[in-house]
Amino acid sequence: MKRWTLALAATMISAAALAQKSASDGIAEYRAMLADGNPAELFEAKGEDLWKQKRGPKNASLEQCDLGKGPGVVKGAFVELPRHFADTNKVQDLESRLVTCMETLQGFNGAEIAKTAYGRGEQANVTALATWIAAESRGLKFNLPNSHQQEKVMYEVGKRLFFMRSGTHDFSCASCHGEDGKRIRLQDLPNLTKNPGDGIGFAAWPAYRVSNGQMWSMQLRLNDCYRQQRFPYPLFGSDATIALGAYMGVNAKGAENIAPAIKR
Amino acid sequence: MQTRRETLKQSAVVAGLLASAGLIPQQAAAYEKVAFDAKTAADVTKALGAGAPVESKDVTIGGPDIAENGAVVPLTASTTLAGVKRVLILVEKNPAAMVAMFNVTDAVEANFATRAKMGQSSDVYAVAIMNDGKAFFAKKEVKVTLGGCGG
Amino acid sequence: MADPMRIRAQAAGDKATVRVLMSHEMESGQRKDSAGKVVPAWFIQDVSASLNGKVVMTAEWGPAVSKNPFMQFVVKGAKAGDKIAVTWKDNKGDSRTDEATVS
Amino acid sequence: MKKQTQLLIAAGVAAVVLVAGCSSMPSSAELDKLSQDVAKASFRDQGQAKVDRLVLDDANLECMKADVAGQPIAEPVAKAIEAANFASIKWPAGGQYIGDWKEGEKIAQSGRGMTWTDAAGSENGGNCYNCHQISKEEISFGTLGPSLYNYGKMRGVANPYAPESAAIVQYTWGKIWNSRAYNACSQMPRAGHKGILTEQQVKHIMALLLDPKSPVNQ
Repeated sequence: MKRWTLALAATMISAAALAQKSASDGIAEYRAMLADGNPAELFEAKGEDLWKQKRGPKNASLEQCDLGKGPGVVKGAFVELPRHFADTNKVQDLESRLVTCMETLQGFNGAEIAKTAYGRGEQANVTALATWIAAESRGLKFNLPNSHQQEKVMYEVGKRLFFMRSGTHDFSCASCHGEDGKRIRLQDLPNLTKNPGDGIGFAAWPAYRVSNGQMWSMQLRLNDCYRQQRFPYPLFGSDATIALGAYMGVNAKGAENIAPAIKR
Repeated sequence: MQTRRETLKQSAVVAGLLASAGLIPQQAAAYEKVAFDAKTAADVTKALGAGAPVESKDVTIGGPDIAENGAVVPLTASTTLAGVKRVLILVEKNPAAMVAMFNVTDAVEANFATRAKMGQSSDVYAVAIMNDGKAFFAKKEVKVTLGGCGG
Repeated sequence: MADPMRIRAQAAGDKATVRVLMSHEMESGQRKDSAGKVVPAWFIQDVSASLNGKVVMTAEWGPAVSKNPFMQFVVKGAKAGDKIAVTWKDNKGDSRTDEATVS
Repeated sequence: MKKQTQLLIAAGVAAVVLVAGCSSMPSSAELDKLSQDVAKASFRDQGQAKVDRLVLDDANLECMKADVAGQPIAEPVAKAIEAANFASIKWPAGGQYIGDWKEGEKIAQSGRGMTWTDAAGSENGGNCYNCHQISKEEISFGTLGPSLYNYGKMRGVANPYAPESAAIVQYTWGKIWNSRAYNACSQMPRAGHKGILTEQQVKHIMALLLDPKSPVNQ
C-alpha cells in the first residue's frame, strides 16, 4: 500500500499545493486582522479585578496566593506551571492551584468549584483569573522546573496518556499532535511531542475562541480534545489533565508565551 | 493606563453626563428598525430615506478573502467622499443585510471597523449615504470555510 | 451589570484611533437552544462616543455584530490626555459607559 | 472523588519509591501501571461516553507502548494484531460493495457522532475530510491521511463491479471497516469494527472512492 500512496501523493502535489496556498494565505490574513482587538482582554481585566477583590466566605483577596514563585508573585508564574507545591504535596497546574488558593485564602469550596460547569459561577472566575495570570507572563519563555520527583513522574505519566489510544475512534492526543505540518480540515495542528514554537500549543492557552465567543482555559481545551477523541469526561483538575499539562509544558521549554491568544 | 476601578468610578459619572445631555433616550427612539430588517442593500438605503446605491471607487470595503469562522468576520468601511452622513456595513446573504450603521460627524473620519457574523459565503458591502440622499457602495466577496472536526 | 469595556485610544498626528471591546452576548435571535426553542435576540442597539464630553459619533447595530463586539473609529483633533467615553445600550435596556484617556 | 484522584500520584510515587528505593525514578512498567490508574481516576461517564471506553484492546495497548518508546512496533506483534483485526472484518452480503457516492460525500463531510454531546443512537459521520483530501471541490480538508482524490481512477477502477477490480474493492472495504487489518498501528478509526459506520454507510463511502461517476474520480 505504501507505493500506492506515494504515487498518488506525487501526482497530486502540484495542483493541491496551489489551491491550498491561497487558502492558507487567506486564513493567515484573517487571523492577523483579528489579532488586534482580542476579546480575551475583557477577561484579562476581569481576572485582575478578581485577584485584588476581597471575596468569598473569608472576604479575602488572592493577593497572597503562591503560584510557585512565592506569595503574591504573578509575573513569570504561568511559564513554570504545572509544578510541585509543598503545601499540597501535589503537582498542580494554574487552574487547580487557583482553586487551592480560593479554598485556603477565600474559603470557597474547591470541590464545588471543580464540579461547576465551565463558564459558570466560580469556574468562570477561575478562567478569568487564569487569563490575567497568563497575560502577566506574556513574552516570557516556558521553563517548567521538572526537578521534583513528582514532577518527573507526572511528565512520564503525561507522556503515556498522550499516546493512549482509546475511545470508539482509537484516537490518542498523538493522533493529531504527534507530527509536524499536519492539519485537521484547514486547522494547523501543533506537534506537541516537542517544542512546537513560540506561541503555539501550550504557549497559546488560555485563548479566546472565535467560534463560540468563549474564553477557554487549558483545562477546557483538554476537555474538548477528549470530547472529540470520544473519550469519557475528564474531571476538572484531574491528575490526567495535569500530567498532560506537565508533558506539554516541559516539551514547550523555550517557547515564548503569547497567551491569552485568539483562536478559531 | 487606567485601572478598572477608575473606569468603574467614572462610568457612572459619564453615564450621567450623557443622559443629562439627552443622548441616550434620543438614540433609543431613533433606532432604524425597518432598515435593520431589510434583506437587500437597496431596501436598506430606501428605508433610510436615501436613493438606490451606486458603485463607487471612493468607497472602500475591507475584509478577509477567506474567514476561518463565520462567527467573527472583521470588516471595515470607509469613504473619501465629502458630505457623508452615514456609513453602513452590510452582509448580503445574512437573514437581515445590515450589520451596523455609523453616523458621521465632522469630528470623526468616515472610516469604521467592526466584526460581523456571517452564516455563509457572501458579498459584503460598505455603503456611504450622503447628506443629499445619494448612496454609494463598494463590495467584496468573503468566503466562509467550514470549521474543523464538524463539531 | 455588564462587565466593563476595554477602550484604547492612541493619538498620532492630529487624530486618535479608538479601539473598543465590549462584553456582550449579541444573541442573534436565529439560534435554537437544545430544546429547539429560538433564543430571543439580545444585542447592543445603540453606541455613542464622545471626546471630552462632546458627542463625536453615534452608531446603530443589528444582531449580526459578533459576540463581544469590537469597534474602531478615528477621532479628529484628539490629543494625548483627552477623554474618550463610549456608551452602549442593548435592546433590553441595559447600558454601560466607560472612559479612557488618549495616550 | 477529586481528593481521591489527587492523592493518587502522591500515593503512586510513594509506593513505587518504596519498591524501587529512595529518589530513583519508577520503572517504565510501573509508570505504565500508574498511568492506567491515573486514567481510571481522572474520567467519569458523560452522556454516551462511558468510562469503559478507557479499556485498551491489544492493538491499542501495544501501539501505545511502541509510541511511548518511540520505536516501531515489533514485527511479530504487528502481524498478530493485523491478523486478528483482519479476521474481524465483516464483508458485505452478496458481494454488494458499492452504494451511492452522493450519500458517501455527506458521510465523509460529517464529523459528528459518539462524543458525549451527541445523542446516543444519532447517525454518525465518517470524519473523512478531517484527515483526507477527497473531492477536489472541498478545499477544507485535513492532511493527517493521504489524499484520496482520484482514488479509484488512479487504481484503474473503470468498473467497480468488474472482476479485475475485485482486489482493490475488497482492500478498500477492509481498510474502511478495520484499518488495523493492514497496518497494526494505523491512526485511522476502525469505522466498521467499532460500530462508527453501518454497513450501508460504508457502501456509500466505497462509492465515493470507487464509483467512476463520483467527483473523486473526475
